[in-house]
Amino acid sequence: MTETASYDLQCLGVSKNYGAVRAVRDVSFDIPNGSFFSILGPSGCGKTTLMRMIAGFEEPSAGDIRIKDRSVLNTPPNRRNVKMVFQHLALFPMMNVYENIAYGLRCNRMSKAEIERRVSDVLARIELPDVADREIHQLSGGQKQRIAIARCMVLDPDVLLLDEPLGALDLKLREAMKIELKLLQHQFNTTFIYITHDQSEALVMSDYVAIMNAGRFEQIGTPQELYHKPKTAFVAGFVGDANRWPCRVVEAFGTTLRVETEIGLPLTGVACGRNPPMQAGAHGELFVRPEFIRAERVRTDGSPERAGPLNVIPGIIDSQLFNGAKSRVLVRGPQGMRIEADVTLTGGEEDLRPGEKVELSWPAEQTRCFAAAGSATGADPGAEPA
Amino acid sequence: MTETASYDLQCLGVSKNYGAVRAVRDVSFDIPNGSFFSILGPSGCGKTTLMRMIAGFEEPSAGDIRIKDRSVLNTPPNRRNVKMVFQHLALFPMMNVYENIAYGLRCNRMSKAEIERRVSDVLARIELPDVADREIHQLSGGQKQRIAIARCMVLDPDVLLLDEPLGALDLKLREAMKIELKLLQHQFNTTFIYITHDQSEALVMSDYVAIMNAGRFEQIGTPQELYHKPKTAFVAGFVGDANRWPCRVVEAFGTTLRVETEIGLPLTGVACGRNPPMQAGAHGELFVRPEFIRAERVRTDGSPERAGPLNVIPGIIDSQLFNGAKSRVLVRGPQGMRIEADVTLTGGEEDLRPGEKVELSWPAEQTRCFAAAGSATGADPGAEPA
Amino acid sequence: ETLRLLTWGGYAPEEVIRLFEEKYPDINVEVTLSNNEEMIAKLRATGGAGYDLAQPSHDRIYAAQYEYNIYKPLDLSKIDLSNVEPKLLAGVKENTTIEGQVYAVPHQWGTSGLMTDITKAPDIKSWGDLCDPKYKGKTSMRLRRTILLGTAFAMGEDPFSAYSDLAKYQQILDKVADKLIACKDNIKAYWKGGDDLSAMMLSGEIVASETWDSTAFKLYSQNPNIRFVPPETGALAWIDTFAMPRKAQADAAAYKWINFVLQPDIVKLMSASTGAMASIKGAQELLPADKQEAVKAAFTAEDIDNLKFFANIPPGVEDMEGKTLEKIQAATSN
Amino acid sequence: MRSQRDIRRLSLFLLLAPFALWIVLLVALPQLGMLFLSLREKIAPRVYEYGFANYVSFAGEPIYWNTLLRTATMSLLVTALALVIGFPVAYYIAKIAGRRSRGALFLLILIPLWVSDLIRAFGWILLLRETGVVSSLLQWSGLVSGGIEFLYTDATVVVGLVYTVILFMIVPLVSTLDGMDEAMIEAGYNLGGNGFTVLRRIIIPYAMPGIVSGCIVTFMLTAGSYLTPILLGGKNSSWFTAQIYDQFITRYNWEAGATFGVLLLAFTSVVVWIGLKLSGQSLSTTVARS
Amino acid sequence: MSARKSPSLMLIGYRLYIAAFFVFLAAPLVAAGTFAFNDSLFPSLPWQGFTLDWFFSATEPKLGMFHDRRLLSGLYYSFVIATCVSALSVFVGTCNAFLFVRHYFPGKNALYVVMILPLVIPGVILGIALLVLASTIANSLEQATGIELSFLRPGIVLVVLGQFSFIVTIASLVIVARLRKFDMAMEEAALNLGASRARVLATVTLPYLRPAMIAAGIVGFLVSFENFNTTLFLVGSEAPLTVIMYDRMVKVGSTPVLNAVSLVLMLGSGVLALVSILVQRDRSPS
Ligand SMILES: Nc1ncnc2c1ncn2[C@@H]1O[C@H](COP(=O)(O)OP(=O)(O)OP(=O)(O)O)[C@@H](O)[C@H]1O
Ligand SMILES: Nc1ncnc2c1ncn2[C@@H]1O[C@H](COP(=O)(O)OP(=O)(O)OP(=O)(O)O)[C@@H](O)[C@H]1O
Ligand SMILES: NCCCCNCCCN
Ligand SMILES: [Mg+2]
Ligand SMILES: [Mg+2]
Repeated sequence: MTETASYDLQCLGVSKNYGAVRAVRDVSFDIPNGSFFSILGPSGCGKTTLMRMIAGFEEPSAGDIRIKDRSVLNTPPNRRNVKMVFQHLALFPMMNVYENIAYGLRCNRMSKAEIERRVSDVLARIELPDVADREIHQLSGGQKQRIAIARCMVLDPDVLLLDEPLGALDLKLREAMKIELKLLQHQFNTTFIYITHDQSEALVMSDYVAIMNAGRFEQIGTPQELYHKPKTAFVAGFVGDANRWPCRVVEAFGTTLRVETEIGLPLTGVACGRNPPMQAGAHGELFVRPEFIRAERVRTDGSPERAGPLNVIPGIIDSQLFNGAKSRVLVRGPQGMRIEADVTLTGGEEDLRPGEKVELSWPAEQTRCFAAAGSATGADPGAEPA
Repeated sequence: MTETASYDLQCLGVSKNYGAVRAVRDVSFDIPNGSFFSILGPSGCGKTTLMRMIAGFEEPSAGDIRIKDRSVLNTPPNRRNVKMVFQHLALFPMMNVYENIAYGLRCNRMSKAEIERRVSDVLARIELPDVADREIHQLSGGQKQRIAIARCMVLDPDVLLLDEPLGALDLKLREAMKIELKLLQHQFNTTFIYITHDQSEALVMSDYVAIMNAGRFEQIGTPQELYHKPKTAFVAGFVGDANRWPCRVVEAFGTTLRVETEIGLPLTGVACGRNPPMQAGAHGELFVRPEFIRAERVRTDGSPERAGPLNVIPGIIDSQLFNGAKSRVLVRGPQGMRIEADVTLTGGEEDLRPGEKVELSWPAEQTRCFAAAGSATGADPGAEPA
Repeated sequence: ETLRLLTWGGYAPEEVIRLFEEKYPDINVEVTLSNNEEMIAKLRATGGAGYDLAQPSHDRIYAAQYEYNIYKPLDLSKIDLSNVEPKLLAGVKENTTIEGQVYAVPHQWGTSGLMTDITKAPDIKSWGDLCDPKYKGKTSMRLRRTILLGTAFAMGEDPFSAYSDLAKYQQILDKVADKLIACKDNIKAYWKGGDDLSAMMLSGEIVASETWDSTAFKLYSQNPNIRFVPPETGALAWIDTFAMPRKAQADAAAYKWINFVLQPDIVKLMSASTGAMASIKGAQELLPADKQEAVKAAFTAEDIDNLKFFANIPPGVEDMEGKTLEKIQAATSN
Repeated sequence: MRSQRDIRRLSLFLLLAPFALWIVLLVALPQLGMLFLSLREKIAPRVYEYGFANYVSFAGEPIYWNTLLRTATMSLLVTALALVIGFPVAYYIAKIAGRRSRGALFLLILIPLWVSDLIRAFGWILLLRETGVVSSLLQWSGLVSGGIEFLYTDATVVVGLVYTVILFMIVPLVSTLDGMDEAMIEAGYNLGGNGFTVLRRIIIPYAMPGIVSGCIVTFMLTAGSYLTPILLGGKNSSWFTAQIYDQFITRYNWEAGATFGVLLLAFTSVVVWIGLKLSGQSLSTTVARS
Repeated sequence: MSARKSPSLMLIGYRLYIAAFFVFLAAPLVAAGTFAFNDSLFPSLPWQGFTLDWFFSATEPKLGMFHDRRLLSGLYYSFVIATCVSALSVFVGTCNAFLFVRHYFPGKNALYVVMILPLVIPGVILGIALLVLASTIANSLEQATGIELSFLRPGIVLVVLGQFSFIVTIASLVIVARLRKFDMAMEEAALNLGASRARVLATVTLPYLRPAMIAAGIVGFLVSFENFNTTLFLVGSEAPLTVIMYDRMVKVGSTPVLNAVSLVLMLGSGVLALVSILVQRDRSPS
């Protein structure tokens, strides 16, 4: 978020209460022109509510929403140049494809010829030039998806909102549409705001992602920032997979911590999250991603050489989850503690097998420690409904 | 499939025609006692039809089905000791959990006390000891799932059939249930036949997987075999991700082939699939998994040393799909050819960025070449409906 | 056994049924309320089944029986006729004898005429006065054959004598229709049942109407200003009879009922309910006191002499009348 | 497994039997019988002849076909009014009312359905007659000096009929509107439509099956109603069903009555057919669904 | 819903309209109900004071409805007729549902439309058509053989058949709608668990349909109870309540006892309607 020029969309301290339910709390952000911005968060965290305020279907309880630097609080939804792709698309079943796309143009009282030109233009751009006369129910899921986007894009919106548009599609199609959506956004070069609770969708497609939890934005950043430099425990746990262990800080050297897990296992990690850094005795939670954990057969000829500070623990393979390039083993560590580690399984002799003893090791800098909720320096991002 | 003792289930040349539609064609397999067997295939390939024949809801047009070595062709569905978990579970909404589970036992005219004992027993085994009195709609998706399994398992079936039982669940729950199902199968030690079109489900859970396409079984094997040693182009493409390029064989040395892609790129690969091996001039298709392709920045100080025969091509990064540990780059190769390669993106300086020139390299033995459909030695697994 | 009566409202009062059932404990009386047209229509549809005793008016039996064969002859020996007013009995017999068989005996009789509130419309004398513009929107009539006949008399015709010449009768009807269509403006609403009429009259919504005398007598007891007025050309007299449907199943009970309700002490109760006079000797004395008074206030001796009994309807006339009534109903006024 | 197929056959015939008995004996044959009767002409007592005389006399008698036209026109008017009055109510119940009040409102809508025509008309009479509740209230409040007669006019008949049939308009409307995704309306606004555009281009086209279904049932019920026009109608009002009743009951002319019946059925069917054609719907997509 | 500044004003107007509509709906019923307590011989103003006589009084002239033999017998016949009609309708409606949802046969769609037709044929016509047919058959039979089939004459049987002829359509539509929602997999699951076909029907399919069958039964009962148009032509000497009330009103004169009956009917129907709605809201949210 470095750009300082004009913004397509800005939210300033936006909140929304439904009676006692605080659905959205003091959310502020601004989106640079032409970027793909995702809002990622668990179900019920307020994503839809925020989007509906931007579209004008709800009025914020507090705060301001600006589109192209002008407040739109007093603009009714049909006057805002913010278009929306609904979760179930909301294509009009009683109109055919052409009429669906032409609807918005007709509302603008455009001439017939002009409408025709624009519709065929947008259909060409979404690579469905021949479907104009089809009925909606004659389209496949992916085609419907694209028509819903075309219906908005033909109106040249300042911002396009997409509320979990892939939710209704099946697995394979969803994978394909992820890449397609990103390409479409490049095509139109319009600001997309994309809502989802599926992290892989958000990470793969977005320029920027906001992680939302219980009505608040926890962190905004590029996908890499969120994945590799999470600022809160919630983000660390929500984005990507992670082994999570509660722990207690034994000693702190700057941000480097010596900690002990619940079962007394001593590990080295780095303090993350909000300042000030954690002190000895503080309670925290450790996050380690499976892909950073190396699982190696215990060798009889002494341990291998290692570079840098490492955490090393022994374990026994419980089971392997073969999934091609994304395979994983479940390892039982000391005192039954369960650890997931990514491995490559080739089907050959060298594969780890259930029952084998292994040594697990991972770098200390990939052992993130966040203050526990309620602890001295920890922030509590939990919900307080009512 | 090495076991030769008795089989829980055998299919011998089973076919099913619906009028001119040949839904299942000459399928033969047998399943060793107590294994987790998956049937994986695209939508409409005949998986459900096959399962319904096993359960007795459809009659095979040809072939025999044997359970515990006895043909069941003339046994009506309610007499077969094959139980089934339906896609949408088909729990009875007008009965509570207890009555649902007791249903099959009552059909067997078991005594009340015995029924009660067995139901509470099975509930304990699925770790839901307290839900007996709940109504079905009071259960969560995962709980319903387990009740549906318990309802079958309480009858001690020879084989349990599961038709895409996770299809209706949401993303997170599906992940969790995958592992749970596998554990349950261990628990009951009953043969499970699991239908899915999601390869990751099949790979993660199964002892054996059959890949089905257009009514036929293409290959049966362990997940590793299918992933690493696919026998047909279809399997190579369907299981795991792969870059696919059509090619022509230039020279063949045993199974090692020198090929040229459509755009004239010379590569080295290995001949796979059915005998006899491909001859020079034959058309084929190349499969290379993204995880075997190494993408490296082009260095000015000469290329790095390499071991073994490698394919190397230059390319430019088109875009990166950041997805944590499973990130990928889209690379534009010579003449716009698109290549996907797995990379680790850490958000640091060393990450590949769009626009950068890279060198892609991968081992020749991971470059599988299958005869093209219709070509001399290629088999045509395509459907011939009508 | 069950005795199924098909009769007029008020012709089977609860009290009488109770006494009857007390006397004949094994008979259970069931009553269906009806009117002349419906009685015929119902019996036609059932082919004369479904009821054990019907009470059509004397003039509506012959044609219906001739055309639809819905009644069976009475066994007069089973009826105690000693007390019956001979004139009425003779009249009914004459009207309802077919091929030597008698099909009906009289029960109640009364007249159709005019009713007026003497304080508000003192000068109602003739059928035609209902069309007097003075009372615009304040009069009523029932759109049935009575008013057709009454209006014909008021216009100086004799419809009964025209029964033998249907072409002539049609001319009369046409004239009557024109008159009544012209009169439509004056009418508030056509009444359909005694209740309609009572409510409109008592509430003062109308001041005069064509009526059955029995309804007028009932209202007299509520409001003595409401009087029955026999029209100058003579009130039209009707006799409601007993007739036995062709497939009646409880003949014995039916005869018991006939004999029962012709007993003087029962007649008292009956007349109190119908407001009409029984066709037995000295019937007037058996009326309740207030009704006797009403009758006295309504009829002079000449009026009684001037009574015009409905003549037997020959086949075909009902159709002509029906068409005429439809024409009037459908004609628009404002 | 062959027996399996036989069982299916058998069950098909077993299930077809009650359906066939019902349709043939209670619906088709009676209608045919009526058609047959309408072709019989009464020449003289107990003398009949077959032909189209009844239809000819219908055509030659303006009273009859005027009444039929009048009945049809008023039924159309009632249908249109019921739609206009009922649509906002249905929309409110389906889309605006809260989850809980929706159920309650729907119940309220249904309650008048459970009392007979007779009682409803009776209620209106008590309210509307010159000495009735409404008139008395007006006099009491000093708005008018004398009593006012609301009864016995065509307007009263229309009000009474709208009252009687409006439920049959609202119920299918609610059930179609209920199925409409709110997001569709929001999409309509989001794409630039104003309230009117959204109503005309989205809500109404979407609700069309419900509208047509409601209109058909409402129209047929109105055209076939008997009590309300009889009890509330004035001296000028004639309703076609009353004519049928008169032919059957007061004139014993079953032949003419049957003719009228056939004509009413044919005429209303044609009106419905035209309505279906104009709206591009069919019976099975509308009435069958709600 | 749309305009931002004045949504509340528009909404208030809208709510007022809805309120007015419900007043309109309630008015005649309230009027009919209220006069049941008027201590007068006429169900009209002026108000003569409160009384329960029209319900409970045992003596003329204010014979209360619970002592009025004819009203009670009408109630009884209505009850008998409605029970028969609704039982028959539910039975045939269930058969129809299975026929149209589970079976395929030529002309199915056309027959489905035929099934709906009775609902849009005016009730008067259904009544007279049946009357004409039955009378024609009965008359011919009588003339030819002298046999009198009394059930073909106006009476309870014809009333039941006449009402049944269109109420069964309503019942079918209700039950068809529910059976369409039935997941066939549920039957297969039961078979799979070892149940015989008959047992599947008894323990799974019919219980699933039960709410719809009860609702159809109640709707059929109520519609039969209040039917007038069709009944009018078919009624014999055993007249149901609506016909009795109509005859009273038109031929004798209405007293507040009719209001009392109306009120009782309203209460009864209301309770039944409530039951039907509660039954339809069954255990599964689907
Ligand atoms: N109209 C409303 N009235 C009351 N509470 C509401 C309303 N709409 C939403 N909420 C509440 O506000 C919170 C946020 O809801 P919202 O729909 O924005 O979540 P979401 O992030 O879109 O979830 P999902 O991923 O499930 O769609 C929830 O707790 C929800 O229950
Ligand atoms: N009853 C039937 N009549 C005719 N064709 C049928 C019938 N049932 C299935 N088919 C056809 O048989 C083929 C296989 O269907 P099946 O349901 O077995 O596929 P599937 O592999 O289970 O697909 P999915 O993953 O979508 O469930 C399809 O082409 C389907 O259209
Ligand atoms: N209230 C009972 C009146 C009976 C009248 N009978 C009249 C016959 C007229 N034709
Ligand atoms: Mg949402
Ligand atoms: Mg399937």
